[in-house]
Amino acid sequence: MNFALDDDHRLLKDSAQTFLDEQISLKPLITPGATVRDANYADNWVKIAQMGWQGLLIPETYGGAGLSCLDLVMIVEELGRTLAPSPFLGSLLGTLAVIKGGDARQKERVLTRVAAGELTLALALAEDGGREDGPDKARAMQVGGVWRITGEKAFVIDAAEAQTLVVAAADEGGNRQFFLVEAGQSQVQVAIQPWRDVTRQVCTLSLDGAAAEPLAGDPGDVWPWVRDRALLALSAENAAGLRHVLDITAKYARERVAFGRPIGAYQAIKHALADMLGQAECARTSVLYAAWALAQEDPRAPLAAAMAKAYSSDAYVEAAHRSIQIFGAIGFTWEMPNHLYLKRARGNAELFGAAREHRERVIDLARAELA
Amino acid sequence: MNFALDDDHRLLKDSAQTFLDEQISLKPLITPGATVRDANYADNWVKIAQMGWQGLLIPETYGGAGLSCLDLVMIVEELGRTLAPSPFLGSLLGTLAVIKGGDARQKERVLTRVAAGELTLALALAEDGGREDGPDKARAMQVGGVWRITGEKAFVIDAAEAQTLVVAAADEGGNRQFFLVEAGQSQVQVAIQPWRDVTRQVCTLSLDGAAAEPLAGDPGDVWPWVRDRALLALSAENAAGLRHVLDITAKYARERVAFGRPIGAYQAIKHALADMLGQAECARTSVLYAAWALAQEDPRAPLAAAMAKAYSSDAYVEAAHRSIQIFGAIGFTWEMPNHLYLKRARGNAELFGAAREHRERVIDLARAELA
Amino acid sequence: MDFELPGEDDPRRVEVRAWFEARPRPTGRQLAEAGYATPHWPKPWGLEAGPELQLIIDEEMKRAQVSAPNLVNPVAINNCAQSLLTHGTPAQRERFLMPAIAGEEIWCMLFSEPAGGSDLGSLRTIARREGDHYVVNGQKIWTSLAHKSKIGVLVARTDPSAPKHAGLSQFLIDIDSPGVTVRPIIDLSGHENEYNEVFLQDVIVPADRLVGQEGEGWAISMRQLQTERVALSKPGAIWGAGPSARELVAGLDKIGALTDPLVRDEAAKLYIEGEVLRLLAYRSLSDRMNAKAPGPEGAIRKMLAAPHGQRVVELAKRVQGLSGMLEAEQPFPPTPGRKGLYDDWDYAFWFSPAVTLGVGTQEILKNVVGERMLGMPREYDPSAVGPWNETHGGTEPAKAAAKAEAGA
Amino acid sequence: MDFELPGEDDPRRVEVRAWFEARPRPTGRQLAEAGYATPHWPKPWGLEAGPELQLIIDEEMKRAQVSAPNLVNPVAINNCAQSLLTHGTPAQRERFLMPAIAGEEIWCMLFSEPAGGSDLGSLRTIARREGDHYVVNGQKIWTSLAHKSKIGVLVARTDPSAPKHAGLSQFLIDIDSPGVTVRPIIDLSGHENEYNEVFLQDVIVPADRLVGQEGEGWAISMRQLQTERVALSKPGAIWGAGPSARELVAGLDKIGALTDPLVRDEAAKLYIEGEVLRLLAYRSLSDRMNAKAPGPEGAIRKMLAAPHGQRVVELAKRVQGLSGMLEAEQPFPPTPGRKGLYDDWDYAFWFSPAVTLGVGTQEILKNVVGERMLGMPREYDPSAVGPWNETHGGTEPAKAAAKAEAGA
Repeated sequence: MNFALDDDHRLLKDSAQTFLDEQISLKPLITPGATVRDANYADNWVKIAQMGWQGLLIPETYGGAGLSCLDLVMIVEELGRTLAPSPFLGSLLGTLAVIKGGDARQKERVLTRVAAGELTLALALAEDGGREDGPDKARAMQVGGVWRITGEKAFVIDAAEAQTLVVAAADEGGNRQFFLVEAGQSQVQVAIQPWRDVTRQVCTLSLDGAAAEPLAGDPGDVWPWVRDRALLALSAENAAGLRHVLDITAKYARERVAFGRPIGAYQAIKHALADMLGQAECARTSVLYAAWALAQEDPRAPLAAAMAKAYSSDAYVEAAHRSIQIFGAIGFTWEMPNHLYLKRARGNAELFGAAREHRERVIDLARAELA
Repeated sequence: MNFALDDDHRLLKDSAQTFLDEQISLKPLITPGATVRDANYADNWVKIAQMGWQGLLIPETYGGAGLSCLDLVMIVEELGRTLAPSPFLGSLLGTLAVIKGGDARQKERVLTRVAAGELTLALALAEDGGREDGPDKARAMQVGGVWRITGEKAFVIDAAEAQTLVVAAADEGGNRQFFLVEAGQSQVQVAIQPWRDVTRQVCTLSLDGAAAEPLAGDPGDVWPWVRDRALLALSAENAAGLRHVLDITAKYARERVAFGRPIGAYQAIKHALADMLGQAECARTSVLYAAWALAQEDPRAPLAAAMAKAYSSDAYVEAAHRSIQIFGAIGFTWEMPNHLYLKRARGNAELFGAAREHRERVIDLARAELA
Repeated sequence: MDFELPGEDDPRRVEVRAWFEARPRPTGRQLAEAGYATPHWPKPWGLEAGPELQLIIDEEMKRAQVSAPNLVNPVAINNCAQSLLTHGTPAQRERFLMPAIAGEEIWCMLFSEPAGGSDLGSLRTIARREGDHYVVNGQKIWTSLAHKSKIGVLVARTDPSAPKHAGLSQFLIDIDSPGVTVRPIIDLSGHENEYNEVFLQDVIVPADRLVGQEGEGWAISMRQLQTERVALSKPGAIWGAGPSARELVAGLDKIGALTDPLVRDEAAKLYIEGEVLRLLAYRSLSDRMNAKAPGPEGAIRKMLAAPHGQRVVELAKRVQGLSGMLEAEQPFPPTPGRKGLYDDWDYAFWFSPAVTLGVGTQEILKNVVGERMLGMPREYDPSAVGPWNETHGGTEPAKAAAKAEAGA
Repeated sequence: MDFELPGEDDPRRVEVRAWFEARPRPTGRQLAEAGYATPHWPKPWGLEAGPELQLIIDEEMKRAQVSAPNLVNPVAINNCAQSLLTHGTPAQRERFLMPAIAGEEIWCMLFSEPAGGSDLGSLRTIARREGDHYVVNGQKIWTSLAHKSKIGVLVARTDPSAPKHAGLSQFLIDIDSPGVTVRPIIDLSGHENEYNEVFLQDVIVPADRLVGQEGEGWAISMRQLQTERVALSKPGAIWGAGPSARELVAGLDKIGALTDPLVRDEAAKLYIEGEVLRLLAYRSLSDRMNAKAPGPEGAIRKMLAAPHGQRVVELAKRVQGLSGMLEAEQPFPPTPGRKGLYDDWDYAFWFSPAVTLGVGTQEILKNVVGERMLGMPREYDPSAVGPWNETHGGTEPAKAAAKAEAGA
């Protein structure tokens, strides 16, 4: 048994940290009136592509790094700490769908270009109801041997940056299937939604008979596999964001003086920070365990991923709110970064299912475990 | 509009306070190994009977004081503050049932003797399932013109002190009816249950064809009327107990020194006490409002009573637990009174429905109000 | 004991109602001259009205759809102007009171500073006496209405060598004076609310604008901050305004969310808290009616109401799911006739972190409650003794510092 | 990174298992001589075992159903005896160590005092040197196992004129000495647990029972209290023992309570916390395996585990409804093979207020976490400077005071 990170994990994390601290800044977003359009999405993505993170999980056969979920967490934690805006998550989700659902030909065609930084993907699951797990009102049907999708998708992460979209739609049988859809065609309209977290792009898709190519794999296998990894990625963002919020707040509490003492000397603040540290430790532990279980394809992995998402999103929201309370009124202004973390926390809490929905799953999975 | 207590209310409260502080002591109960049998139930009841509290709500026509629910609260608050052990509550519940359900003849026969201190009542509602609102497995049937009840009742407050029991049982139609049952007859067995709150007697009844006299009134009217007043009485105990727990804990925090300062100087303690005060204020306000609404027979009374019970029982349990935390390990020993308040709070939280059940009712009643 | 409010047939109500029926659209000046702007004040400005009459006037004004003077000019009417009754010169009363209560000159409070936060007494704005005037330099923050104001109530340090609280004085300054710059603050919702930063650079303030004596600034300001107007403060989520738990339950009911047992239970808790807070407000009103002096119960009420309000808007936001993250998306159909800034559920949610910060942080309120109502020992403030310019030497303006610290 | 424990085929495990198979009922002395009582100690008492071997020995002992020496004599083996390795004289090691780790002489800790509470350093028990011995007078409280003990580890004040922490010394006293009275404490559940008050009246302690030097008592005691044994601490509700969230969920499932959505959600929260706490325990174990010195994470774990445990037993109690108020009434059918004191759900509930008090109150733990792990300023202790007999003059023994205060 060994909880310590291996050296290559640490190396990966350190390089990501240095890169992000040097290359990516939130300055343009803490200017009042800033929107996700000011987030330098494109430039940041170019820089990140040079780091090769887009190919992290892609098998080496397709030009990727062929790394594991644990390696992924090292990168995503740093992205979550810095809130570095880029289509990394959106493209990752699309990539996961193709890794699990694509046949050799599709993988060859799509993944090699993703790994090479020539292609960005996105994954369209939810619709206006806002549930990633369906049902899909968007319909896919074959017209003269060609599949065509008509319908509206929503809350699609980073769709405006993607050239190829992986779209979940209902086939004639009403069953969810995954399709590759070229974003460039005129039957596809992408619009950015006014998502409160301006560090993250979230879009609607309008598909009006858009040409689509079904992924070969069994859709019933694709969704849970992708979901668990999406939950891991969001949880890693949560745990690292929570830790960062704690760090800036603790620093502030050590230095900010009121009534002749640093505010961290007052138990109301000191104990709140202690609680935040407890939550940070728990969140990170749950993430590392889920990452390990997924990397092992351990049967406990779905339970571990659900636990990580349920725990980390509640804790992150609470900590981000506490940090504003401890900073005081100044932390409530747009010029301070605190609100960006609160909004990331709130958004992540809703993406891929709210904490209480995952607790429902935890109970079911736990009962199976205990039985 | 006037929230202030009238002088006669204050007078009543002050006299109750003086009487209880002088006449009733918890000393025998804070000796390890003490049980409710050590609580001087009988002696205390004799003293209380001299104060005439048993006749508080009984109409003057039957020799009672004919006072209102607001007056009742003045007395019950003091009983809740001191935890003074006596069959006051049990006899009150039985009295309420007769006031609402008895015909003139029954009232004349029963209430006059209660008011005179010659008769103690109790009200048997719950069975082993532990719900006061039924259903009743105990069956009542007429045998040769005489009603006889067979079955087991449980959690009957103060039954061992009562000469006449008011028993809820199902008639041939399976509907709840209320009956007067003489405790003395051989077909009635009363046993004291090992209730954790040793300041309160809780009993089981075994009825084996016990002779019974039905109350004349419509049972459908009796139960909700009695329930709302029972909820008021329990809530008044809760609010006053909570306030007392706050007072002894605040006093301790002002005087107990650790690390060179009274522990009340530390925000962890200071703020916990502030929260307790907030809860104490809310609990008392909800009780006074419910008392006023019941005294007016205001249509909002059932909502007010449900709110008071739901709020005050959660707050009391939390405060009683906090007081042990603030007293520290010493507050965890049997020799200190803190645990008696924790146990009263826990018991009251379950009697006549847990907080969450009343919240269910609050939502239904509130929706009606708002519609 | 009686939980009902003064009735329809109350003669006082009848009289007030008649006045408003005679004047469908009264000017602020008319209201002020009738004594309806500050009924609790002495003549000629008020009616020496007791709390019950004040309440009736409030209600009748609402009924007549006349915007209440204390909402038009809150700082003057709710907090500051009355100080002139006790500390002002006859000339100051003559010059300032009527325009203030008539809403012709809006006032704002120049109290808080970036480096000060809850520790108002440590403020750094300096007013240096030069002959017949003062020269003011410094920075203020969280000034409501500064952009609409004519008059600023300024607390500044006139004696840096005195202990922090002793060296302060209060002035009434003209916001349009040279050297005064007002900059709006954008909160995390992206909205421009009514808050501003105010920069004061070599601002000339005539000596006759001093309120009371030099060194009385702290005492006067504290009294102004603690003044609690008699009013039926609504249990709205945002400092009494905005949606209440009642509206939450009604809204959840409309969208069918109450069928969810977890939402039901949470909503019921909030509904109960909301109703109790309503009763607590009634009670303090009733205490005034019984001529009880206002105590620190106001602190308890806010201590309870602020986090309650946050939970109310938070549950509404949570039931929206993903859609709740979209700007201006509302959880419920709007409540008819509710058009206030905070009646927007979405804005109220994003604004809500402020309610445990503004008007006394939650931590300070709990200190007040614990110390003044339960007799806990006061917090020890090493910076309260000795000359301010020694105890408050080196520190940087907090905002810049904070930004740096936050790595922004 | 790897979350699995040392395997069945691990050669070290094989060897240890063989030893136990050869000795089905080993005596404490046999275990001690084999080094299995204190494997992490140097020879001749231990095996200089690393954490992984310690873990294997723990597990194999459990498997062989041999009661672990550290449970038989916890104070000696988990906390105090090892101090003799560094501070003890050769004679003391010879006299005390083997009987202690063999479980032949049970030890108890005479540390806490009624008036001291969390402020251990203020303790009032005095040890006055007289020739070749000390005379001890005072009172101790919360002494586990005192009634079963032969040896008491006493912290007493040898220099009342030194500052509170500087004047303390540690002794190994015989509990059967004249003047030692042990009185059990009954907790609020009515049970007699293992806690006692110990009264010390003119107790004679030979000078050779002093551990280390006079004045080293504080440093030695702190190290003993902070020693965290390498172990897979279970996430049981009561200091790691007793029912865990897993058993809660299993129990709720058995009685059908999980069909209730509110119970489901609460149970799921607790299950997740419980699993994470389990992992945190693994992690600190793994840190030791990587030779990381034990830090204050122990404080974080307890800060999280104690209220978690209270919530676990509280939910179990709540689902019982009225029946839960009946003594010894259990919420679930008992878990087979769980017979510990705290495995009684009902007792665990009534005992649970103690878990945020004992072994460091929740407030103290949060100070430790905030100060030692996040660099917050230390609490200011005015009584830490100056001679103890001046800083700690007047106060009464707390218990009597407390009783009076509580109006009991």
